Amino acid sequence: MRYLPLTDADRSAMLDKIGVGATRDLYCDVPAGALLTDPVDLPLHKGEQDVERTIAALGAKNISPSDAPCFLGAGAYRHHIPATVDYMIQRGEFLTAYTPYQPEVSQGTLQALFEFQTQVALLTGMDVANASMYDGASACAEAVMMAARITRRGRAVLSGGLHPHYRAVADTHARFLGHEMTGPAPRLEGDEDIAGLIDDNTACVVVQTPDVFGRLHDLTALAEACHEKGALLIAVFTEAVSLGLIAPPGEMGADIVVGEGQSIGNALSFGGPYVGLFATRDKYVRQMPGRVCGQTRDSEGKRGWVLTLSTREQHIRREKATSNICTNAGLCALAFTVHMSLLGEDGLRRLAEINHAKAVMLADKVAAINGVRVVNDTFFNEFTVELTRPAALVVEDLAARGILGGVPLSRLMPGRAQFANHLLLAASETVGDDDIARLCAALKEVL
Amino acid sequence: MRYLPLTDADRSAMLDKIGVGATRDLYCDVPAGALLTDPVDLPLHKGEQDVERTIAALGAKNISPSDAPCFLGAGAYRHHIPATVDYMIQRGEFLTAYTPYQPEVSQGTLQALFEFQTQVALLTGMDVANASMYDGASACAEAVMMAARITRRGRAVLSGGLHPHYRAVADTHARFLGHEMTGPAPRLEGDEDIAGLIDDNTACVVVQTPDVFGRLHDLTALAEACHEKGALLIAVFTEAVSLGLIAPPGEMGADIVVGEGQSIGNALSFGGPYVGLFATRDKYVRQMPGRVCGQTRDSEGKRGWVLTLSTREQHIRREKATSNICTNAGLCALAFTVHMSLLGEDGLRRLAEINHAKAVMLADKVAAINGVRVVNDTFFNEFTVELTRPAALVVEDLAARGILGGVPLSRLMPGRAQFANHLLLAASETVGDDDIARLCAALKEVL
Amino acid sequence: LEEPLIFELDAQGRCGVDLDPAPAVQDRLGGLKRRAPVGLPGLSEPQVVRHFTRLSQKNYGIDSGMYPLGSCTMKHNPRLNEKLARAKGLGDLHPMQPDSTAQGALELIDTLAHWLKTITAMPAVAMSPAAGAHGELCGMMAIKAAIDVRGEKRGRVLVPESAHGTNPATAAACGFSVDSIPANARGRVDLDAFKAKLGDDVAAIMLTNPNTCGLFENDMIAIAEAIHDAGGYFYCDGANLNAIMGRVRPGDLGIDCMHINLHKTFSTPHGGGGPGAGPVVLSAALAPFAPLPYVVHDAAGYRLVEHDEGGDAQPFGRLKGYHGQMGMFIRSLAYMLSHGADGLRRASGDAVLSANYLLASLQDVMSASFPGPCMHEALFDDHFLKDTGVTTLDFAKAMIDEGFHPMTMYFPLVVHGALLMEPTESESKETLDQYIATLRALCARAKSGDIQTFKDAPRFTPRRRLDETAAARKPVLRWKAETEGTSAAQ
Amino acid sequence: LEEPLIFELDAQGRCGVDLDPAPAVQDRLGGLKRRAPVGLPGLSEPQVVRHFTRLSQKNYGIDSGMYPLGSCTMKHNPRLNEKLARAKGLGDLHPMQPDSTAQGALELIDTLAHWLKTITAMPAVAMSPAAGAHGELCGMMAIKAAIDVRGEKRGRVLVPESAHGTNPATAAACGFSVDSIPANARGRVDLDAFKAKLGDDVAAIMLTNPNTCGLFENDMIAIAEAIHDAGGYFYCDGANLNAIMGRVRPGDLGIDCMHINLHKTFSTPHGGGGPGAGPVVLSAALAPFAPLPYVVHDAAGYRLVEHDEGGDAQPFGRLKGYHGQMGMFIRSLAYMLSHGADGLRRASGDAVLSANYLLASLQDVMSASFPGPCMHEALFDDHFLKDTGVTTLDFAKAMIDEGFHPMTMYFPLVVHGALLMEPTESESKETLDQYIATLRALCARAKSGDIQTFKDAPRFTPRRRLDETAAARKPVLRWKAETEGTSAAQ
Repeated sequence: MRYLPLTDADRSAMLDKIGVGATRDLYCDVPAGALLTDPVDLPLHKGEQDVERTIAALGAKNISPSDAPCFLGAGAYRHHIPATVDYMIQRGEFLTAYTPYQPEVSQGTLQALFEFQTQVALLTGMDVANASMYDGASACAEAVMMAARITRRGRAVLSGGLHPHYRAVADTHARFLGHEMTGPAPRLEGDEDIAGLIDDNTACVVVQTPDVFGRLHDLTALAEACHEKGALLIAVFTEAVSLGLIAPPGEMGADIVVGEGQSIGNALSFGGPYVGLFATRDKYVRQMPGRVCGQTRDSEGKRGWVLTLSTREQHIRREKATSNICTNAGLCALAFTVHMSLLGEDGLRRLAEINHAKAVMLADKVAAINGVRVVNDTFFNEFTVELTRPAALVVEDLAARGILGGVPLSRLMPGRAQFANHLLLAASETVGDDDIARLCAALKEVL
Repeated sequence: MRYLPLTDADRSAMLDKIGVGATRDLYCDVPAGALLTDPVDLPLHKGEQDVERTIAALGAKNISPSDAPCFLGAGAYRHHIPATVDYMIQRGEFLTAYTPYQPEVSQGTLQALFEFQTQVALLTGMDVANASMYDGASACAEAVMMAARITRRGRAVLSGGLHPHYRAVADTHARFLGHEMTGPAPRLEGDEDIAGLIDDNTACVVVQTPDVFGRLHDLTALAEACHEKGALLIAVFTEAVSLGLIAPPGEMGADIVVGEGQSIGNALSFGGPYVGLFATRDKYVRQMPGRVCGQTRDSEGKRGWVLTLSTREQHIRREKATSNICTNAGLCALAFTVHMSLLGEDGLRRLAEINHAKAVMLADKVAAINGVRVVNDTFFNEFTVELTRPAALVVEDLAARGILGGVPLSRLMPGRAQFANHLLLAASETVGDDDIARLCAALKEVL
Repeated sequence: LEEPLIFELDAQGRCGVDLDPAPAVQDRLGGLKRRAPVGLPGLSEPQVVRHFTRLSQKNYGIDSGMYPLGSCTMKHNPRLNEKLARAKGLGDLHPMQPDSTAQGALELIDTLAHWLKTITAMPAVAMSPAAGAHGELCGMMAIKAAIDVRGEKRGRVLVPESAHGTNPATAAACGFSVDSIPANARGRVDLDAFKAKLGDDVAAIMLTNPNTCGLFENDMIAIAEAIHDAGGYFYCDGANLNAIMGRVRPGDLGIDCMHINLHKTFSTPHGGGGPGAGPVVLSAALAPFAPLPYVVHDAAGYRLVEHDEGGDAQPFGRLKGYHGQMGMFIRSLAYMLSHGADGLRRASGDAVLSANYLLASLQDVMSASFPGPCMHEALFDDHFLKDTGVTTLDFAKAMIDEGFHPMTMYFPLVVHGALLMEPTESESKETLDQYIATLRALCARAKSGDIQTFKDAPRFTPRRRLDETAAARKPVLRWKAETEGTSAAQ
Repeated sequence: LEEPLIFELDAQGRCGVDLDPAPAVQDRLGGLKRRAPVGLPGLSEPQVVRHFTRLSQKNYGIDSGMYPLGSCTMKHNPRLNEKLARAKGLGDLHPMQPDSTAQGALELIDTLAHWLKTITAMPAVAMSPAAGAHGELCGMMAIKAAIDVRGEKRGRVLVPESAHGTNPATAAACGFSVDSIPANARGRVDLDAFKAKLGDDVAAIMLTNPNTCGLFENDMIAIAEAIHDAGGYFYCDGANLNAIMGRVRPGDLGIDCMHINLHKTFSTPHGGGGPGAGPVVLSAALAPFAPLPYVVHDAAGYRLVEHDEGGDAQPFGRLKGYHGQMGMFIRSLAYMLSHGADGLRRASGDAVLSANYLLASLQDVMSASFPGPCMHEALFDDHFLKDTGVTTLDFAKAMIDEGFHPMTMYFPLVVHGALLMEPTESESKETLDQYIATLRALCARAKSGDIQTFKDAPRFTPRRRLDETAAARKPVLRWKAETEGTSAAQ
């Protein structure tokens, strides 16, 4: 066993020191009959080459977006990740470290988290950010719970444009906490009237921009409406790159901003691990869930960093904690930070511009196809089209042609027949003109 | 330009400090007319994604041995490389360091080289080894030159079983140094009589085992014959893994042992970079070419390592150096050392046993095919077969069937018609039963 | 050398990526274009590489040395797993690809599920939770959902006082109240006290086994029977599965659900604080209440169920976006395939053996909290430091200067000044012996009255002891251009 | 913490790989099976990872900080290049695959050759040399072969006294004798002295340009004319190409051949001493003599010529196994594609600008050997240390304690106590300013009489100054089980 350093001679010597005859004697507290004498019914150990072949064979059964024109989005976006990012997060000192409870030997992780928090705060236009959440959807649910704690109210109004996964996760938590979740049904026509749904028992309004259909929203008026009623505005985004080009929710009056950070530095990886971003105003920081890293001084007066505000956390506060979240997405946050450091102001803006331009080009091309109607007036790098056939079937037909041709709305909202023919199409800097041409040609065939 | 940290503002400030108006003013010593005013006629800079696509597209035009049954050898062998090896050599502290001229900040590289030298010495059964050469072929040529320096003789006898590349490189050096290179023509029948070619002017005999046809040789008698005439025996190997199973040249009396270390830890990489191994007896160490790392103490008495015996080297001895080699194969040597450390005594032996067993199984299977005759009596993981058609054509036919089916001897020795139908077949731990079955089925079709 | 913040390395016009200008298009931003710059710094690629390389060098990881953090299971993280997580067709797969284009990925999830179910002898597993605490949430929500279906109102959850802090936090997040169970003198749940707390308002017991004192709860079966008899469910915190994997199947002990930290037991890297993955195995009673989504396998192949399709399943909802921590699934499956049934068993045995070796080798100089044998971690309290003036914290910091990461301190709370050490199966006997020798020397030094060495520790780290009180009192949670603290730090 | 040798971590029966037992076969070893064990140590994978991680932490690389080693061009090594060198279909390609299955690889070599020829304005390039010195050998062999074909006997090669040591060693390896040319007061070849040495026994001049003093040889064209008039060839050492790439094409200056260090100019990593790659560009006069093998491109595609096929080509032979350092080709092509014609030009300009910035910022406190401007490296001698008691070596070692790698010392030999610093284009102005401030502070300290700091340096490294004399006097070049030195070191 290549991973096990003890030799049989070591084991004997150690058993001698302990004073027992065999390792199984150390399991004397296990109830009789529950201690297995044989290995469980699974294959025996394998060498590295065999394991590699087994897993690679599973990979080969899938269509990789690296090999196929890919227009998938709906909350996860394919972007180019610089080689530097992946090298850096694999350095053993980062990869194999624990949560930085011992700050003196964890300044690397801590300083990177402090940089991450600053980047997230800047990006969202907010005061402070935490050190990451599991993903965008769970961050959104945590935000709703935080708003309930702050306002001591149990009702949330959720926009119909909120990504259905985000809605579903928030609903799950609400179910167990007895919160009321309400809001308009998803609709493609015009803006929804959310302000009218805010009442005196409303803890928060949750609205996403770009929304799940790809549309952009100015949240300024909604923020005012919230604040008038003493409710918080929670702004959500699923595509962090969009913040390089569009006005940040913080400028529009949001109280909490949450979103998915996968787009910056993190692989698609079939849905996880991703990194939830969570930012808020200074005044709410002690109600914020999750870890935070803070600046301090060491005994010689040098600047350094520690995990702080742990009195909000479950290892101190136990059942009174702001959240049960403990392990978060540290390494994904590091990937985000390294990639964002490479991008910088100019790189992020240009990346966002390219994404938008690709999407505009894609929209113009598909709009010219018979049987395709582009629904959106506004969008960043993703938009909705209406087809003449059920989108789920079109997607299968495209897949048969080696094209990953978008996400049918019916997969996200299966109960809503009015969206059966609607398809979400996303484009990023990874999409080439040839990819768009192949999609258009295939769409003409299958429509 | 992502790689260039200077901004235009920086450049201006620096030019001001220097006191010139523009960077081109710093090129005032360039003859008039030779200083270009425009970029050279090549494409402009590209982003990471574009570069990656360009190079990946070139890779996609080749048949990768990872995708095809592969029986290629002839001096380069496909082996599984543990992921640990590739991680370790990519750590920036190893990857981006220079030759360890400043030992206080290079103890990592130096200790690893000391371990490498020890591993090579142990493996070959010799006293000492250097810190690597370019590859096996150049190491062999250096050994011949070293023998000439030691014996002050200008004639070398080279076995017909020596890999033709090794022979060719030695010939090249001999041509310019005026040495005489002789030896029997390559032959498949019986053992060649080399001992009879040794005369009083012979500096060395060079013999390879396993030889280029795959045959093993006992060098004991030859070593005695050499030493009787005052000549040195240079033993060559091209497959380092073989030394895990067969008797090392050092035990058989060799004076210098050289070979190719690619098999341990280094990717095939279409022929380079590889790592030449070079070992000899203590008494010849000051005539050895290349860098060596030696143990010493620091000013506090702690054990440490430095590059040593540099009085043999060109930066000190200039035209009187033992060799002109300077940069060698440090990182490849590190890969070798890490992989060999993982293997250890048990792992190397077992790896060698598997390689041999795979080759035996392959030999037995192909021997059963009509039109295939296995030539070798002995072999390690590679052997020669005689076919009923020119091997070069058979190899093309196999390639058309997606099989990398061995190396035709005619590619190595194009002038020798008697080898037109001969094919070298190698098998390693990477060859599966299914690979052998596919080769056999295809051979039946094309013969 | 001090390493500044990236924001302090900023220069206008510098960039670490090369992107062509965007094609000229008429924007569709509806007037919502960003007006002000973000405020991100401009760095070139070499600067970014050097910055994060230097930061990494201020960190300690398993690759650096022994990391005996109790209850964290800091075992070797094979590079093979990292490589495979990035394999083509897996690492680059989009979560919303049609199932027909992701059959291998779904098969991988299903295969991992089979391993987890077999190792635990449980009939079902929910794969999507993103971490251990998230898994706890999943399990407790399933319990709540089951109780709801039964039409009962059970609002109380029993939690031992030695529980991980996440346990009560999780119970609270599901709307339960928490009732604490005391430990007995042997460091286990006090069975009588537990039974006395039972009632028809008890939803579940949340028990960690092996527990946070590093001991096997020998009354597991009795506890299971009692909680079931009382109509409640048995939640087992699986954080310490590494002690028993391949040797004891929690399902054989009568539990109803247990989360599994893939990053503890199955070696996915901790990464400085995640990502983790916390699949939850479920008993037949709880299986119908598993969350969405899940993978099913039928004649047509693998299929992802993302919405409630009716039938027997009564999923309680969704816990996160998409289908789970695929990257962690790949790594942990690679770990399991590498070990196999034989290796998993040997690994848990070695982990327990190593912990007992530490216990046996240190108990004459340090104060073991409970008599042995222990499971995969050895617990000491600060009795041996009594009257020395050295605290548990001082002792731990002094270890840093000797090249070792400290053990877990002040947890579990049931003993005073706890020192909980978990060597895992990844340490050689040579390293364990060095660790023992170091701790013995530190004990001798503490008893010799050399307090200053402890108070000054750590001395050889990038930073000396940091002022955590000041950090919490006036939090500085981000860099700001004008912050005095940032520039004055040089 | 001290890190032992792997041999000292040995334990029987431990192994860092898992391999199934070999299938049982009748061996075909002819009685030559190994009898004695090799003597390799047994380690598990976690031990190997930790061992080499710890060793790496004792190293300094470009990623750690500025590495201003003159004549070594320690520039940024992009990770993209590492990734691409491992790309499928390239990194795993076997050198003896049929050409029909390796068209992309051959195209890559041909593309790189095109870039090298275009940058240097030379008509041919030999790709196979494995390093700079190997490239020199290749170039000088081509010259010798050309002279042989002319039927002449020219045995003398002119080499400036400031040449890299490899130049004379290479000339000797080709059977030439070496005749040294002095430098003039401006640090260049003394043109008159050079002309005086010419004769019909002169085969070539080996000149480095920019030269090892960091200066451009302004008489290049005159030198070229003179050597050609005398019937000799002009070998240009290309080690310093980084100063002029994209700005000056050596072919425009009349040279006949030049090696190119891909690991200097085009950023393939130095790797602690290689591997390198040293392609050699050749003039029309020398092109026929290029070594085997080489790539040709015709209607049928790319083809590898591995043997003398007659015709115009008169290859002088083979220099190494297979076709060249493919892994380095991929990396350097990726570097060139990334920079493009515009970026290469900007990189050389920045390298020269940075060196001149150092020169201008330090010349009031250190003694510049020659008046500026310099090319991509700045040369100082030890005049500024006169009477301080501090040597060039002391000064360099003191830099280590300030976090910088020392510059090149005692080379070139034409000045006393040389300090040759090459910042490359990869350093930010901030870092250059830090470096300048550090050197200025050290100068002040040296002049203040604080000698001990210098003599004690380095103090913060894994080892203090090492006894190189003892190492050479009684060499210990390998570990041995019984060696006193190894065990006593702990």
